Amino acid sequence: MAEKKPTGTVLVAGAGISGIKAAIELAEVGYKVLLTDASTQIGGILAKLDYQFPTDHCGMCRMLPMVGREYSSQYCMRKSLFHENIEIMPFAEIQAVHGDAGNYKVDLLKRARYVDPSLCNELEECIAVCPVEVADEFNHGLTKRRAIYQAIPHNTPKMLAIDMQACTSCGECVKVCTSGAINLEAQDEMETREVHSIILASGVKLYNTREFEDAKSYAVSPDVVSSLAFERMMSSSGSYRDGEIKRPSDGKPAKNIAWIQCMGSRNRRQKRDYCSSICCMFALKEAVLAKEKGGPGVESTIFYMDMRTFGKGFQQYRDDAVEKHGVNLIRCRVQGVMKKPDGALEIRYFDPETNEFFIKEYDLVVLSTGQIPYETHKKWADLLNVGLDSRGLLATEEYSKIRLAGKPGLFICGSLMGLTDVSEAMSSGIAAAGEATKFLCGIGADTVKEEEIPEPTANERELSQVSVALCKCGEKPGAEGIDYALLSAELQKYHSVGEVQIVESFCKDNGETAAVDILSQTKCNRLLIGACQPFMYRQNLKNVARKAGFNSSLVEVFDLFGIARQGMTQPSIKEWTMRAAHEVRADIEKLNFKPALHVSALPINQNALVVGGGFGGMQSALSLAIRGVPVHLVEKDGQLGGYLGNNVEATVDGLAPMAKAQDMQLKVYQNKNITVHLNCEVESTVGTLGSFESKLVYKDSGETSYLHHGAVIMATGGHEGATTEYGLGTSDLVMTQGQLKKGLASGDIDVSGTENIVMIQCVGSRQKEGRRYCSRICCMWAIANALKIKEKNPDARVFILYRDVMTYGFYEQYYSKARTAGIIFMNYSLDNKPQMEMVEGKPVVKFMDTVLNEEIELTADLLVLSTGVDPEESNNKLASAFKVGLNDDGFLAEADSKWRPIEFQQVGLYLAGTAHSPMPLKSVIMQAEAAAQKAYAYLSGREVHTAGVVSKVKDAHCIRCQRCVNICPYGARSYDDMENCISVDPAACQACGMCAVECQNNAAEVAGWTDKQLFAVIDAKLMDDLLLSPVE
Amino acid sequence: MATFAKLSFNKDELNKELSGFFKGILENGAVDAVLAPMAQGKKGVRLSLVTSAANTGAVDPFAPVAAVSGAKIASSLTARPSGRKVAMVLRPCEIRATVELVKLKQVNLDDVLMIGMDCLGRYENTDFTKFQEQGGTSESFLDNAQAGKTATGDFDVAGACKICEFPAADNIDLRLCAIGSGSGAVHIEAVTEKGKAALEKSGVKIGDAPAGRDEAVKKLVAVRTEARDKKFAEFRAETDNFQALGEKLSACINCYNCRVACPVCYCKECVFVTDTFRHTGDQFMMWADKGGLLKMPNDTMFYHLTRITHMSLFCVGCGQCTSACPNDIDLMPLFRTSADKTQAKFSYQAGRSVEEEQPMAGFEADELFEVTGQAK
Amino acid sequence: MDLKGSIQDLWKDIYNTGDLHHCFNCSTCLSGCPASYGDPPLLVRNLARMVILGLEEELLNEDTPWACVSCSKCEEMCPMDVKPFEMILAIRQWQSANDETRVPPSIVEIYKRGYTQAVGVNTDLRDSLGLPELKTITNNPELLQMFREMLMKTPVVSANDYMFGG
Amino acid sequence: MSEFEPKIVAFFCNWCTFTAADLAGTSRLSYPPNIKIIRVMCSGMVDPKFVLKAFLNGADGVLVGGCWPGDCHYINGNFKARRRVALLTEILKQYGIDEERFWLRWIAASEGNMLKEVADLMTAKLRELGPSPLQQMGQMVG
Repeated sequence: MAEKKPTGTVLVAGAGISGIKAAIELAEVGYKVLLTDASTQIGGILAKLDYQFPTDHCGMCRMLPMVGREYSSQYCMRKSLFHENIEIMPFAEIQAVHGDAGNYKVDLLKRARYVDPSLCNELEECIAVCPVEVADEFNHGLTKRRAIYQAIPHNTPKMLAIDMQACTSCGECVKVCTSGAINLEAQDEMETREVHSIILASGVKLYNTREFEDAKSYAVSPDVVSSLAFERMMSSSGSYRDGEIKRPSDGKPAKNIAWIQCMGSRNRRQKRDYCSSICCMFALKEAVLAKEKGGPGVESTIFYMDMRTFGKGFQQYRDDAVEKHGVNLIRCRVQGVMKKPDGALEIRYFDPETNEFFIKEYDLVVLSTGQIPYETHKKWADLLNVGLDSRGLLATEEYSKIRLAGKPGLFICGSLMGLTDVSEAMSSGIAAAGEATKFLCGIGADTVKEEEIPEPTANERELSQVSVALCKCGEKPGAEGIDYALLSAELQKYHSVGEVQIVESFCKDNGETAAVDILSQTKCNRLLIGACQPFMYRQNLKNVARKAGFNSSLVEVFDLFGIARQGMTQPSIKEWTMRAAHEVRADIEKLNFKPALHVSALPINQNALVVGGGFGGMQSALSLAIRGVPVHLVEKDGQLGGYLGNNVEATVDGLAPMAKAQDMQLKVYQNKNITVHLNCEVESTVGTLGSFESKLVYKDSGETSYLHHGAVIMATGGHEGATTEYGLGTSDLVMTQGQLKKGLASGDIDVSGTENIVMIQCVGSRQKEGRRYCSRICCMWAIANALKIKEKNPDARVFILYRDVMTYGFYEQYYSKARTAGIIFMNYSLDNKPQMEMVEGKPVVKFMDTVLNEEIELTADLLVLSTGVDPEESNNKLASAFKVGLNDDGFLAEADSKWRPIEFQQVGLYLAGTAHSPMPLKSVIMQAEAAAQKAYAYLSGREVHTAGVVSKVKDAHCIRCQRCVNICPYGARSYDDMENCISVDPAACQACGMCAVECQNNAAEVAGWTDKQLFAVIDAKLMDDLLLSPVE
Repeated sequence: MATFAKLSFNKDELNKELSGFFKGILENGAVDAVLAPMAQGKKGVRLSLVTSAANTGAVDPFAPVAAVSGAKIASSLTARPSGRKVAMVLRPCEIRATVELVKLKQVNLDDVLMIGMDCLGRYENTDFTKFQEQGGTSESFLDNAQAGKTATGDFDVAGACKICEFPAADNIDLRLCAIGSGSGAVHIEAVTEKGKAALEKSGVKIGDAPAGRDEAVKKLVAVRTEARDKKFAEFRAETDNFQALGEKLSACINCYNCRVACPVCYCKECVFVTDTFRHTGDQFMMWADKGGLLKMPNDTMFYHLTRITHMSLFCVGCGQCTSACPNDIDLMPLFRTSADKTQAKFSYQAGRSVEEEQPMAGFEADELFEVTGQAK
Repeated sequence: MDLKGSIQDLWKDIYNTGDLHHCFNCSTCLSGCPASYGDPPLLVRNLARMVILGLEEELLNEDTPWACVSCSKCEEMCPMDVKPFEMILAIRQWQSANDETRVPPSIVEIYKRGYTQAVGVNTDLRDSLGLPELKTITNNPELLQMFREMLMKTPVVSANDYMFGG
Repeated sequence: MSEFEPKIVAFFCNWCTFTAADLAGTSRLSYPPNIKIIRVMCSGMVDPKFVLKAFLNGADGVLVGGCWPGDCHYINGNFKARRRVALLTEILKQYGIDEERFWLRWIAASEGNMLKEVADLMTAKLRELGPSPLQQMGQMVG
């Protein structure tokens, strides 16, 4: 008998969003994940952010897998995370790691919380009696907390802990705790776990002005806060109230607010010659929000050096911030903040627009504090016995941001790669999960096999009768608040209720068997379970119900304790019980009228189609192929490699795209799972989710073929943009950066005798007409070319005329390198663009130097233009074939710009690389890995299950007006011309119910959300004859 | 420049003259069939579908009656098209309803030659019988009505017609003009190229435009608009609360005839007769318990209000709802006053253009900020 | 200004350190500089740019380096560690070396007024904090006279006494 | 009139507003029990029939809560909801139910405080306005 394969287990160290994303992606494939975090809670930085770019609202739940949407509100990520394959271990630190790839033993120090969450009844009486008050670090000291506290106020279930440093051990909390959850004598514990692979997602430390050397110049008052603290000032669970931003020192409204960028970043003096990447967008968002949330008259001013709006949609956001919201941007790094006797904060600055000095007073100053990566990296390097690179960062493989060099099975993601925005945190989390999955596949680790409990069929003709089962919840004394006998008697009065059962405990092991016994005996055909924390136990409870013979769609769970408590302060047991009886009526009625739902499984074709043979395409194809997925790689040109692989010999960070592309091509052609289609484009696609049929057209021969596939990754890439500005094409002395790069590499362009080389950045970019976006790579390209020129001819003078130098993150070092090499960077503004005229055959560039405030004239021997990156035109055809969107700039529009950057609204469709937006090579490869992982997870499911809650067509009522087809946001509905009927793709339908509203005679209906159910719920809600008493 | 043909006729020969035209377009292959109001023997005029040129003799397009909205017939004929060309002779309100039905994919105009007639109003079906019994003809009606005398004895044209500001049809290929054509003549106007081709094929003689027509139409519209506004103001004042609305609807027996007759209530089966509204005894008892009593059949106001939400944006004001009510509830002003508000809200006008998107089918990100009162 | 006439390697003559080229014109040196209150203001950032661009003539004519009061704030706060104060000293040296007769205008200023920088900037603030009024040369003409006599004894002033007339 | 406690039926989008209500609960921001929350998947799912039903069954006010523009979890359901609310308001207004009794508000998941504000405000407004014109008819108006 073959040895049973072990279940793949991964430790994800760090439960910020990238770690959570990695954990979810692994858990969805079926691996076991241990998710640890050093803090008492999960959520990382994002737990503090109520508002996220670009819509400025919270969207964390969008990172959840797209299943079980009906219940997803219970999964609000701000509260917590629940997945059967994820074990969450907060407040735990990794002490030591032994063993090697595929066989790690990790010593974890589990810090004592002093409150056992499994016993805690969450009444929080302990908090009320705690006499110790200290500053609440979650709110950056803006509010106070007790020594016994809940770190993140909105976390559910509550996870209290005692801050032993503050605790006086007075024992008051122990006295009031009726559940014995508090143990002041608790000790830290050590635990050793065995895992196959480790993903580091710890994030990095952030610069703290009070801790570092700038404190004396900037942090001169409590009204100078960090950008994260400002987020808490804007949050209703922080200090934001009554539509005012209150300054910490005296609670007065802050009207004039300044942001100072690059605190602790881009600072050679402090040995931090890097950019923290996210602070510019962070400050822009905060500045806009301040104006929106702070009431009328709020002025937002940002002092910056370069406004680094390099990502997708960033430039648009910046333009809106300035033009629509009136945020002031001033290019000046200020020397400090002075506190005036009246508490006002004075800043003196030089405004390059007017060339004058100003002294202004502010109520509040926000410091955009960046990352402090070295400590964290050093700590991991020591723990894992891996090397640091020359910068002092964990060394990753040359072309990967994820794989630690020379350490298979060890990966990093999120802000350990350098501070990342949400989108990149998501991509990197998925990519890290992808790398771990590849690794686990490689060592033969298995996935968790789900125990299939057969679904009992429902007899739909039976009259409905609801059985209510109430969980007494065993030992949790909180349940004492309900009089079960009374509740049971009240519920029995409802006509729809057949029986009321009381179960000791559903969630305990023996409780489950007992529950199954009780439930099997009922004559009812619908079951409503009242228990605590339904979002945690829903799946389990449904399984219990199935075992007892209920069709799971006819089983609902409600929060017995939460439901009654809302709006009641200090209710008597009777009041509480009566309220519960009343509140649950709506759930009973909704279930009473609920039809049985049927889930069907559609097989997924196991082929993957990858469109685009550049780095993104090749990487995703290879990544899938080595996991055994048959891949068809379609490339519109005659060879693989894409723009980068065929045109660029070297990048500024020392990569060699052309050589790498050769290497990858070889691997692609050698892999028997990959079929390459050259000179080929996808013409059109038919079919439904899981089973597409794409028509491929071969350009040379005009032949067509049809390909069946289950998933598609769109990696169409891009190419260098074109321009008619600055005489490009009219003189040999004017060229693009791409042309220069090629010419320098081939030797066709000789710079040995060249005196002056002028480069103009952002030609046709970041402006209303033309490319509205930043192409992200041009600054790096210009720097690479300039350095190359300096290498060949140190006497050449290179001038780079720029608007903002976009060397974000650790690319900053190349900007520094360029300056020290004598390359001269001169700033120009969009309303004063450089002008060029040919004088005696040479381009003469004139522009206004914003430093000297003088018109400068440069006679160039070479004029080099950064013309940006354009998307491929084939995106249009692809988008219409797969019914996905394009943004205004012609790039593919992902499902959600922050939380779902790799996928489209419909499952099975993914994107990677420059098809998404321009990005550097390593980011392309990371996204490709992520897309491959998403596709792999999808394909390995073998079947796509339609949600039971899905829109239906009652054909007898349908008049084929097709309004539902028109209104469906997912293209899930279509009119079948041949059959003359409306059909619904059940896998594409997300049950939003818009069709049901649009259809006037209810021919379109969402099963589980029918009018009949909703009517009954409305009836129940309005049957309230209890005396209402307002609770303030 | 529109093309006109003048049809002069001797007394009692209007329909004979018109039938010549319809005969012509059928015989000469401009269309394969004609849908037009036709006399049913001596009593009654109904839309009929004629495929044989020999049978066009009974046409009576200007008969002041529309027992069933022609839009519904247009839908029956073209929702699942025959592939044959049909000329449809319809009233302006019917055409406007047809335009809405096109957008709702219930009418397909590809093979339709749309002929709109000038409408001076219609009698209720039973009144028309009386009208005929009293010797009334289309000719006499046209003459009297143009002189402002629509009433005959104790009956008058439908309330909807009196306040209808669309006596002339749009979105058509050909127009049968009576207003301002003078006594003893009607005109046929070709509005589109398609209409012109048909007119030429019919064999009638091309001539001049009726001189006083535009002025006459304008005057009529002004009179009706004024009447409309007066009616709206009256009705709104009468029903400015639910109590009053309830009283208006007190005779309603939930027969749903109003929605059967409504040309833009296009559902196969009204949701109010589906399972969604088949309540259980328990539910009735529960509702009765609430206030101590429950009117039966119930859901009356629910039905009418729901109908308003469903059709007010499409309402063309034809008044078929009032005509259809077996208990003489004058429903037309109820729907028209709401339609007036809702269509104005979305700058929409039912029946104006096939190109105009129905408001509930779309949205703009930057609109209606007043609804939430929240910025951004 | 046409950069044709600029001297690429001028910085080597003036301030031959790698530090200078780190400058990215962030304006930190400007925003808190006490000499930037003067007229014309001392704009340290601009001097750095002029050195880097090699604007020899313009730099020679630049008097503002002499307005520096050596507070060293720019030195302390410069994120790129350009050491601007050292650069200013270097510019002064280079100017003097290139023009032996050069009399720093700040000395003329000092001779005439007793100060180069307005030292009464924070009088309101001092007052509000209850600090005593500063004893400055502005409100003490006798001291100014003494000061002038002392200055007249230094070689750079006595050799060019025509410039200090009056 | 001071005895009058309005009943408000609140249709809250599953993703944003319902979660905000939950957050308000866990953040101990208590909102008046006058608000009877009904969870729907999307504000775009709120059928005018639901609103009519609520008023006819004796609700004094109806509140629809959805995600902010751009944040709809179903891409654009909230925009469609806005048009429907505008339509229905036009209709109901004639009979005495205007925008003071029928609200649509955008409330994001993190805006527990805004939920409380809206709930407080609407309750106060309706206390001032008194019972719905349909309530005044004294019985179930179906």
